[in-house]
Amino acid sequence: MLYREAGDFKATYRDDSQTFPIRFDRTGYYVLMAVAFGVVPFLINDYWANAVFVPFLIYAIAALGLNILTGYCGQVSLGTGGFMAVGAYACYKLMTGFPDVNIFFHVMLAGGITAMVGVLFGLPSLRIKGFYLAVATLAAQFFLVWLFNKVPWFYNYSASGQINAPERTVFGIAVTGANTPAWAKYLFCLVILFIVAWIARNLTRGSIGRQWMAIRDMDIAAEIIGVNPLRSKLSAFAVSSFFIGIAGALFFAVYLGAAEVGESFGINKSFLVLFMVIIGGLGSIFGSFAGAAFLVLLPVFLKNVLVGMLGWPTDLAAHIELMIIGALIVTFLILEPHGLAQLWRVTKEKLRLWPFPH
Amino acid sequence: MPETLLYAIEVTLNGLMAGVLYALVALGFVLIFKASGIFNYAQGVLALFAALTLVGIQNGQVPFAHLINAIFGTSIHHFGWHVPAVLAILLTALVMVGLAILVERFVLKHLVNQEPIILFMATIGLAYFLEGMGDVMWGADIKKLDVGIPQGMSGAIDDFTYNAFGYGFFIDQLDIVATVVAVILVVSLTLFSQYSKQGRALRAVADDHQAALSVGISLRFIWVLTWSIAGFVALVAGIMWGSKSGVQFSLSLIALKALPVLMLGGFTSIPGAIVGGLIIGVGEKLFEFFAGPLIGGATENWFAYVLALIFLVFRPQGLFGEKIIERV
Amino acid sequence: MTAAAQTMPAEGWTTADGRKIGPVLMEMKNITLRFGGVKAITDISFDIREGEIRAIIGPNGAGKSSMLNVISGFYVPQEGEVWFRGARRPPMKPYEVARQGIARTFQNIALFEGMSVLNNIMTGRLTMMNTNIAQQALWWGRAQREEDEHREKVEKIIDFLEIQHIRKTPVGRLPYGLKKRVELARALAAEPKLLLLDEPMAGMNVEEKEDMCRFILDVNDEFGTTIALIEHDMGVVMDLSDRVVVMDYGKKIGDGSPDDIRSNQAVIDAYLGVSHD
Amino acid sequence: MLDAAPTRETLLEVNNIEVIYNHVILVLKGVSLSVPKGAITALLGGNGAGKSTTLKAISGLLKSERGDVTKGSILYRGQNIAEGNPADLVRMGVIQVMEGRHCFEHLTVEENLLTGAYTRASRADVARDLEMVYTYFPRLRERRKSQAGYTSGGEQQMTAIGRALMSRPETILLDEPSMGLAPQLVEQIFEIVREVNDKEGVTFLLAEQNTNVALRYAHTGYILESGRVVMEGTAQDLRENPDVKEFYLGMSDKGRKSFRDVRSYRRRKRWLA
Amino acid sequence: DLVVPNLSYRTGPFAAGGIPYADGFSDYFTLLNERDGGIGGEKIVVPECETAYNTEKGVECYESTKGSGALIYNPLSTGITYQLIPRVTADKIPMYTPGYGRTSAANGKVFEWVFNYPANYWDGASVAIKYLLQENGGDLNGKKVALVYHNSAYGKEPIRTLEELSKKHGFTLSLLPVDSPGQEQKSQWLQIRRDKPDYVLMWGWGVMNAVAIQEAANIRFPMENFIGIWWSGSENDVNPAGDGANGYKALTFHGVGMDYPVYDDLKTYVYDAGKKAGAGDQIGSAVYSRGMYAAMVVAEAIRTTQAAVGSSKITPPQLRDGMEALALTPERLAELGLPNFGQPFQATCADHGGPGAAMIKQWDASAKKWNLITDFIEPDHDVLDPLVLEDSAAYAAENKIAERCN
Ligand SMILES: Nc1ncnc2c1ncn2[C@@H]1O[C@H](COP(=O)(O)OP(=O)(O)OP(=O)(O)O)[C@@H](O)[C@H]1O
Ligand SMILES: Nc1ncnc2c1ncn2[C@@H]1O[C@H](COP(=O)(O)OP(=O)(O)OP(=O)(O)O)[C@@H](O)[C@H]1O
Ligand SMILES: [Mg+2]
Ligand SMILES: [Mg+2]
Repeated sequence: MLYREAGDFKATYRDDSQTFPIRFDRTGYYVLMAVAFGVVPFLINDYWANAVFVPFLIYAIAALGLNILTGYCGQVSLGTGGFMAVGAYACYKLMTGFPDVNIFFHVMLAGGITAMVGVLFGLPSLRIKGFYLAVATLAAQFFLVWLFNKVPWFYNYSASGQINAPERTVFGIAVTGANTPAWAKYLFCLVILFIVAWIARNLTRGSIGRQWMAIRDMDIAAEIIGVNPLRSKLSAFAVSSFFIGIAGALFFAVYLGAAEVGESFGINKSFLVLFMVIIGGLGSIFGSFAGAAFLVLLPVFLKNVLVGMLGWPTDLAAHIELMIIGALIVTFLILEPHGLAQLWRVTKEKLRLWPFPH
Repeated sequence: MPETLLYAIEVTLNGLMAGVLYALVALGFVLIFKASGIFNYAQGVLALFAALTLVGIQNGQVPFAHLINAIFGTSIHHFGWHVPAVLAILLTALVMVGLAILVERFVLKHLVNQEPIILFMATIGLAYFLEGMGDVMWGADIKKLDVGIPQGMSGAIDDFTYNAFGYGFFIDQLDIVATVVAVILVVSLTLFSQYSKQGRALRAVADDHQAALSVGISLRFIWVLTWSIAGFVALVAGIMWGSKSGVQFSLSLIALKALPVLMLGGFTSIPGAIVGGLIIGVGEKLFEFFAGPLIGGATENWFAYVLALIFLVFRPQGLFGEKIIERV
Repeated sequence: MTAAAQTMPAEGWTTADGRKIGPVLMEMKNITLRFGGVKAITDISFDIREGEIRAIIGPNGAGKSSMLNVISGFYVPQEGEVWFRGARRPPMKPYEVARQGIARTFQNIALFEGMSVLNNIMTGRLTMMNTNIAQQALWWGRAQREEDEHREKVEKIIDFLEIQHIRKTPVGRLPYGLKKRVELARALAAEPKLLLLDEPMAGMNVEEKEDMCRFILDVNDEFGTTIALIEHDMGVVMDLSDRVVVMDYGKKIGDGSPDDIRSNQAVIDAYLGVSHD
Repeated sequence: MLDAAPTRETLLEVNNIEVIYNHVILVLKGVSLSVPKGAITALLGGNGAGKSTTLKAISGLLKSERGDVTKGSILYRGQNIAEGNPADLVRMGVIQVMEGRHCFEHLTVEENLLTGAYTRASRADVARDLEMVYTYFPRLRERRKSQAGYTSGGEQQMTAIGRALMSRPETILLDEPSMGLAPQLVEQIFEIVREVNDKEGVTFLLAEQNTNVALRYAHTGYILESGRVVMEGTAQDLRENPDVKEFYLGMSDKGRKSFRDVRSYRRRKRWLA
Repeated sequence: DLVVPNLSYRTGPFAAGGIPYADGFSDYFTLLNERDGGIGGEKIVVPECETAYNTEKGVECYESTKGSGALIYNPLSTGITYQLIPRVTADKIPMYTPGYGRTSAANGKVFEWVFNYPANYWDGASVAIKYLLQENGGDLNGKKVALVYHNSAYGKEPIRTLEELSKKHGFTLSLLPVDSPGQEQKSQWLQIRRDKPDYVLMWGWGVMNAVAIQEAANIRFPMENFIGIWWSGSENDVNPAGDGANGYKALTFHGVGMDYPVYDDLKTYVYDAGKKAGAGDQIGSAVYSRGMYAAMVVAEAIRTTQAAVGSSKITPPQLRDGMEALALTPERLAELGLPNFGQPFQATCADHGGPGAAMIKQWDASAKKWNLITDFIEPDHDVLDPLVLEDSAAYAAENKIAERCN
């Protein structure tokens, strides 16, 4: 037995409810953190940062946010792109309006502003449920994009409506703008992701998280046992939008450096993040990471294999890439409908029993 | 009559027609939702795929030519024949049936009794796959689709209304054809689902896969049936939209225009799709026409959703949707 | 109304096995509930006293579950008043009712399928947890302390109901009978004044019913919880309850001690069929 | 009451099956049953013993819950049906009434009943049977136009049973028919079972918690515990077995005891630890 | 070898435009390699990378190719261009965006690494108005001009210029945005039907073009009064409308058709040799020839650079100098087999934008071909130059860039 929990007893409730109750997992986690913070920054180059790590970290933040709303609280949202746009434009206005304030606070404030917008568009969720709720979030998506496109104040009256991130530093090192070193981008996003994931974990294991899950699993019963649906739904919208706003701000300021609302924060973004959450696993923190990794890495990986190694024409490779991604999604679902996170859990369960089948 | 009123009437008429076109796409969604509770994200791609196949067959394109050429270094593209429109449509319908069978065989069958969100997810995978496959099969360039549907201003209506009101209304002939087709589809599908045994089975499946299985409803049959019909509806939508704009990737995005229609009408209602379409069509056109110039235009996308949202706040299950059962 | 019901002393009495029945805790006055054309409840009045076990019985579709739904505020009756602890209850949302100390189980089990047994039971205590979102986000000090305190209470209930071994199992996988027990645990976790049970023994065999009875009696005895239960097993009803309300077609056809009910001809005709031993 | 005549041919035979959910959870650990044609066979056992799982394994519904029969075989009229799909099975005459009602919520009660007749062709027959179901369950006639989702628990149970009767099956797998029904109705349902069994020769395999009633109406019975058959025999034998009496019928030597007395002692004897 | 990446899009919503452009760009370099053995003896390698017109994929493509010694980028997308401007500036790699991208990049004093000669959007807008002035005897007073535009950064580019021009020439300008992708334009065209503008200009891309032309034909808007920017002037845009599109006009900054000697070479060295980049059905189309034009300019810049540094191997910063020294003379164009194909120009350190002249072409539906109906028309530099200065100055201020070339 390679992987086991026997001999790993818990004496207190607190120990029992820790994030990684099994020692093996815990060790793995510490190693991963050590590598992420201590090793990767020294090895990373522009390509790995811009094509893989930074988008992965940012999408993971967005996926965490959406997972709170959709995975934990059961409210389907297709407004992620729009809320990311709020984060991005808020960050842009703050960056250009208060150039002396540290960018970290801009990013957090952008999240806060997005949270307020999210709550506003979350209001209809009290009456509208299930897929129908998607209409409210889609209204947010399209309206917000339209707004940022139409009102020149948001893009400081630039000719084409593009916004550009000026250079901003943390501890004297640029984290936005053209001269940012790859490792600085990466670390900045990693730190924020770490904080966000930690908050998400705390919220989802406490009473707020249970309220969300109760609403998700059976809203009527939840209300009858004492959950205030208004407060828990809106708090989910707020927290989720806070995260997504942060992701939007980073996406624009750190990753892209320049953005145009319709192109960078269109409906496709909403779908993409939703796919990440579902593929990764609804209601799972790990799933948010897995989903983001899957949808960021797989295309890059496939492209490199098909074009780089096999030398196929780019268009054919792009089409076949789509087919492979589609087929993989379906295959995973058939193997395990509850996402990569559940696949991982079942694998662990099997490992625990190994070498016995049951 | 005052000018503004005439314009308003013209815009309303055109809004109605546009609504019919949205409804055609929404109809496909409704069918599949009704029969399995699946929100079929792939419906738009299905329309694209159908249209691509239709054009490909019509023009005698060699399917997978690009792939074949890339692998074997050949240079084949066309068979060199041209298939008449009617025959091509029939062949495409057959292809869609085949597709339905494959979808059942490789996707749905393995996902019986899963939650809606998971089935939704599967259709996302399907959408990716079909999008890639459509491109590999027929190429990603823009293609002209012509099955002989007349286009352009209808002279008869222009003349008639000119004589009657002193202002000739603009109505696109294509829209008139689309309306006729949509009405036929809606009526026959409504009759089918409301009054036939299969129709009842369809609704039963949507409610509870397991219970449906337990009374001997063959999910396979029901699913192949509905996906075939949905494929056919997608073909019709693909023809109408493809005739307007050529067949290319963006065709799959019309699904986004169908979403508010669907929600407003109710996911489960076939007549709802058409009524929803009409309301959205008229609403967004009037708003864009009169309010658009004041606030910068391009309002149609969000306005359609806001309109649907307003309706939903009062009727959370859509205008004609089945009431969401809330009981403990 | 039977004679027995009318002669009850207002301040309560002591039962044969020495339990104290207190004054009226909840009173339903002339409740009428309609769904479109369907009249689910017609002009029903009855009361529930502190510390008693009150049964509601009646044929299928009589309106029993609907009555519980009225009590928990999920259905709003067209007519009638609900009195709780001596005051008329204003119109209220279900979650506010829960906060007043009324917990319940459901006829078609309504557990949160995506959560583990432990988490399900913890939801029962939501009404009592009050750290705010910022404290929970940091998970430091108060939030964590609060979690531990409540966890301890919940573990007591888990021990009490003998479900330790499934603590971490997702409830979706449990067999029916255990689900019912988890639901009871969730309701108990709320430390309610009044506990409403909708067919707690359905789908159980005798042994399991006995277990369930034991839990109900213990709850009633040890915590002094007032219990209103709907049940079709006459053995259970007759043995457990202090007083029984009988409903048929939305109307009340009997109210009194088990013995009164057993011999009530209207009840025998409508429900019992044969006179039960 | 007739008990299982030994001459009856076996209609359904379950041979030593093993069932695993989700590739990891082993639930049935070798269950064998044989159901004689034209008899009522009861499947008894506590919560989680695996009764529902056994029935679902037979009717083919297991796959839809991500369960698999990994060992053993299930023969119906000598034909292996372990891999069959439920629709074909219904055509062969086997229908299951699932535990927990499973009505089609959005369909009306009458439409629910009519879907039961999905596999049948003759409209006249269907109309006649509908009438029959309404005679069995007058309450359903009153509620026929209501959406099933809004009917009471017992009404849904009646609908589910009525729906199965509508398919004119040869064999009915009944999972906890008595759950949530008023006592009068429980008797009535079992009377109907007996009547259908007598008159039409329909075979029943019923999983029940209500051992008392089940053993009064069944011919033979099996007792399942933790995924294994621990006892089998004619209903008569089972009824008289002292262990069954104590654990499943709630009788002590002194007859039925009061539920109030359960607090004083607890039994924990089991066939299997 | 010299590496010139081709960030193309052969999938996604704009594949119909991306395919011919990418084919033209690649085929021209293949021609040079096959016929001349490359440039100055160095073969040109053109690694292709699919962006699907998506900015994030564009970034990925840029990062994955820049390590391989990429000399210059040409991403054919306004969105990606904006992404890459700061990046190429930091990495010191030139970017060439002929006829698209950021207009004010024409100011080399601020945008050191970006080139957009021979013409940009503002030039296009101005040329279109100039043409209309010619048509109307120099007076547009009281005329109504509507702009139907893709509701994105790209589509919004000409608005500033057109507003200035409307003030100057006294025409009224109405703006009609169309949301991407532009399948549905009923309202816009009903508005046009109501407002009856004298002229309609269009800044569209992808399916939007075809639908607009179709709708214009539907409401019987006179096609000769409908002028598209060069990106709205491909065969794909007019074909779906059939005869209805007859008479539609579009701008172009290079020649049309296949009557240029270079096509004979392309046929011999590339097509017949089986070395073509795509399916081969795009040759000679409007967007194909634009891709080819871009490749030709890049090739000439490389040649200029090689001559200047005296070595066949060159670096990106050297290429920038070459781009700034590039002189495209009529003689040279004729030598290249493209006589009069583009307007001659001489770039400088400050001038990255070229002369900005463009021609008007018109669609002949029966012959299925474009005909040039004017010669090169110069834009109105009096109006444009201050706008360019203003916009680039704002960018310089925001990014703390010091002016160069002074
Ligand atoms: N939300 C509702 N809408 C419409 N009718 C309803 C609703 N809730 C209950 N009913 C009807 O009211 C009647 C009483 O239902 P209720 O569930 O209270 O019965 P019950 O006494 O609990 O029966 P059972 O013992 O079968 O559970 C039933 O006929 C039911 O169909
Ligand atoms: N879908 C499932 N996934 C995992 N485990 C399951 C599933 N369904 C049932 N089980 C497990 O299988 C065992 C047997 O369950 P089953 O439902 O067959 O019992 P039962 O005898 O019908 O009990 P009850 O009388 O409570 O209905 C239980 O322990 C249960 O936890
Ligand atoms: Mg009930
Ligand atoms: Mg069971």
